Amino acid sequence: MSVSDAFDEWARSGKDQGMERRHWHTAKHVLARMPVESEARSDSEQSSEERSDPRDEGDTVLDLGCGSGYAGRALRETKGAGRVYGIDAAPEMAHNASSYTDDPRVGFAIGDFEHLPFDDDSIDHCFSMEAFYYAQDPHAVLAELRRVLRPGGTFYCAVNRWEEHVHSHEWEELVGVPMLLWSEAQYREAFREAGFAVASQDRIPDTETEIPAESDFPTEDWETREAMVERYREYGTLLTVGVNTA
Amino acid sequence: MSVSDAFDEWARSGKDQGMERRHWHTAKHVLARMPVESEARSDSEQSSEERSDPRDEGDTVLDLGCGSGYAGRALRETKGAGRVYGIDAAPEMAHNASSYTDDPRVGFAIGDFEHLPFDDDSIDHCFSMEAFYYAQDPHAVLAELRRVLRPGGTFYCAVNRWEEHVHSHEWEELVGVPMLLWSEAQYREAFREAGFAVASQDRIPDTETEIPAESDFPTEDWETREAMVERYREYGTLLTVGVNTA
Amino acid sequence: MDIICCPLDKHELDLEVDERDDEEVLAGSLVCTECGESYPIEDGIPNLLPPDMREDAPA
Amino acid sequence: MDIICCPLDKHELDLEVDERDDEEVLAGSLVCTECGESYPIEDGIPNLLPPDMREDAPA
Ligand SMILES: Nc1ncnc2c1ncn2[C@@H]1O[C@H](CSCC[C@H](N)C(=O)O)[C@@H](O)[C@H]1O
Ligand SMILES: Nc1ncnc2c1ncn2[C@@H]1O[C@H](CSCC[C@H](N)C(=O)O)[C@@H](O)[C@H]1O
Repeated sequence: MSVSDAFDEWARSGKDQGMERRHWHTAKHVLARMPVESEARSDSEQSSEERSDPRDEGDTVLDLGCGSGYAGRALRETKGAGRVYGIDAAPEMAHNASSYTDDPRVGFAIGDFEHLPFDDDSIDHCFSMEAFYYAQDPHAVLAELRRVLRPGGTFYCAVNRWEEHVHSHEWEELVGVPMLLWSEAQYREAFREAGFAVASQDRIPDTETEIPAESDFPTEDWETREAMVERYREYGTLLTVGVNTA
Repeated sequence: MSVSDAFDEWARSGKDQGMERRHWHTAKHVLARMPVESEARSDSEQSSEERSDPRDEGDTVLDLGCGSGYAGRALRETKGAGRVYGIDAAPEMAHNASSYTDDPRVGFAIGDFEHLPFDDDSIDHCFSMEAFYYAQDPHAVLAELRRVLRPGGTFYCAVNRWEEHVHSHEWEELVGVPMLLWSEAQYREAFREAGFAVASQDRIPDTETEIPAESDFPTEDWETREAMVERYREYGTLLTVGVNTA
Repeated sequence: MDIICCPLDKHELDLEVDERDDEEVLAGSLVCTECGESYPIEDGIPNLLPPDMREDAPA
Repeated sequence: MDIICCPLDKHELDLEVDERDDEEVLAGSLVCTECGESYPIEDGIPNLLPPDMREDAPA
C-alpha cells in the first residue's frame, strides 16, 4: 500500500482529527516558537507596484503533510500569518483539511513534498509535523525547501519517530509503509548539507497524554508504565529548526 | 553606580550563585536547544595545517554577561562543546566564574559586550541570559555579534524582562541601573536590522520556582498569587534565537 | 494561489475553469505553460502531484 | 585564548608574562600589536574592557 493510499483511508475514517488532537500536545509548542509576522517587515523594500504581494499582509507559511490542516489554522489565528498553504499527498486529507475552514487565506493542495508546486523564494516559513520521515528521498525534500524558502526563512521539522527514540522503532511494521529513521545528528547534518543553518534542536515533551496507573500495565500498547512515561514525557517530539542562509 | 560596580558587589556577596540557581530553571531549556557540535563538522573543509583550529574539537561558544559561568560549564558537560568563553564586565564575576571550574577548555575574561575582544568569524554560538538589557547600545552588541559569529552561527538571547512582561517593568528602579525594555517585536526587528534571521521566539515558563499558597499573599515581593503565577508560569523567560545569515 | 507552479519544471500555470462559485474555482485545471502537463482541480482543490503519483495513474 | 583580540581595533595581541604556573599565565599583559594599548592579566584572567571602562579609569 502506498503512503497516500494509507492516509486516504485514515482520512475517510476520521483519523486525521485523532492525529490533530494527539499531535497538538507538542505541535502547539512548536508553532508558538515560529517567528511568523502578521505585517510586512520593515526590512522588505517594496515598491508601490508590489503592494499586492502577499508579504505585505504578513508571512506566508507552508505546512508539509498537513493532515487535518490544524497548523495553518492556528498560525492564522494566533499570529496573523498572511497566507497559509497546506499540502498533502493523500487527496482525502487535503479535502478534509479544506472542509474544516473557510478562511480565504488558508489554501490546500494535493501535492508531494519532494516536488513542491511553489515558486522559488515564495515562502517565509515551513512547518511539518509527523510527516518528514515518509519521504522516499529526504534530501530531495530539503533541496525543494531550500528552493522555495526565502533567504532567512525557517523550516520547523517535527517528528515523533527518530533513532534515539527507541519506542518509535517498531512503527514501520505497524503502519506498513517505509519510514526513515534518522538520528538527531543525522537531521542536523542533512540540514547543513542542504544549505540550512541548524538554529536549534530539542525534544519537546508531551505532558498531556494521560498515562494510566501502574496497576493498569501492561496495556494494549505498552508493556510497562516506565516505557510509556519515557515515550511521552521524555522523548516527546524532536524539533529541528533550519534557517535558509542562502 | 555603574552596572559592573553593582555586579561586582553581587559577586562578592555570592549572589552570582543565587542567580545561577534561579536562572537555571529556564536557562537549561534554552541550552538544551542549542545545536552545539562536539566534533568537527563534516561540512568544514579544513586542510591538515589547520588541524589545531579549535573547531576540529567541537563548536566554540561565547557566554555574554556570564555571571557564575554555569552556561559554559553545562555546554561542555552536556554537549561536548569544543571551547567556551565567558565574558562579564564585572571583574569579580569573571573571577568567581573562573574559580568554579578547572576545565582548560572553559575560559573567562573581563570584557564589554559592546566591544567584544574576539576575532571576526571566530564563534559558532553565543548564549546570553539576563544580560542583554543592560546594554547601553543594544544595536552595538548585535553588530559585534554579527561580526564574531561564523556564517550560520546562532545567538541565543534570553531575558526575563521585556515589554509584554508587565511584572518586570519595575526592576529598573529596584536594581538602580538603566535597563532596556524592548517588546517581543522589537527584539525580532532589531535582530533583523543587524543582519540576523530570526529563527524562533517564545516564552519559556519557569515551572520550578515555588509559589506559596494563596493564604501567604501578599508576600514581600508579590501583591497577589495570580501575579506571581503569571510571572513564572506564563511569562518566564523570553528567548529570541538569531542566525547570522551573512 | 499566486505562488503555485508546475511541480515538475516549476513554470507558471494557466487556469482553465469548468465550474466556479462566487469565491473559488470548483472544477477545472491548471496547465503548465512550459511542459503542457495538466493538473485537475476538484471540489476547489488542485491536485499538483506529479502525474505518475496520481491515484488514477496506472500502477 | 587564540581568538582573543583587541576590543578596540580588533587587532592581534602580544602576550607579556610576569608570572606563570604550569597551566596558565597568572599575571602579565596583552598588548595590542596595532594601537599599543595594554590589557592586564590578573589571577589568570585578562581584563579586556576598553580602557575607559576599567575600574582604575579616572571617573
Ligand atoms: N511525500 C509526501 N508528500 C506530501 N504529504 C505526504 C507525503 N508522505 C506522507 N504525506 C502526508 O503526511 C501526513 C502524515 S500524518 C501527520 C498529519 C499532520 N501534520 C498532523 O500533525 O496530524 C499524511 O497526511 C500523509 O498523507
Ligand atoms: N556591557 C556589559 N558587558 C558584559 N557583561 C555585562 C555588561 N552589562 C552587564 N553585564 C553582566 O551581565 C550579568 C547579568 S546577571 C546574569 C548572569 C548570568 N548570565 C546568569 O544567568 O546568572 C552581570 O554579571 C553583569 O556584570
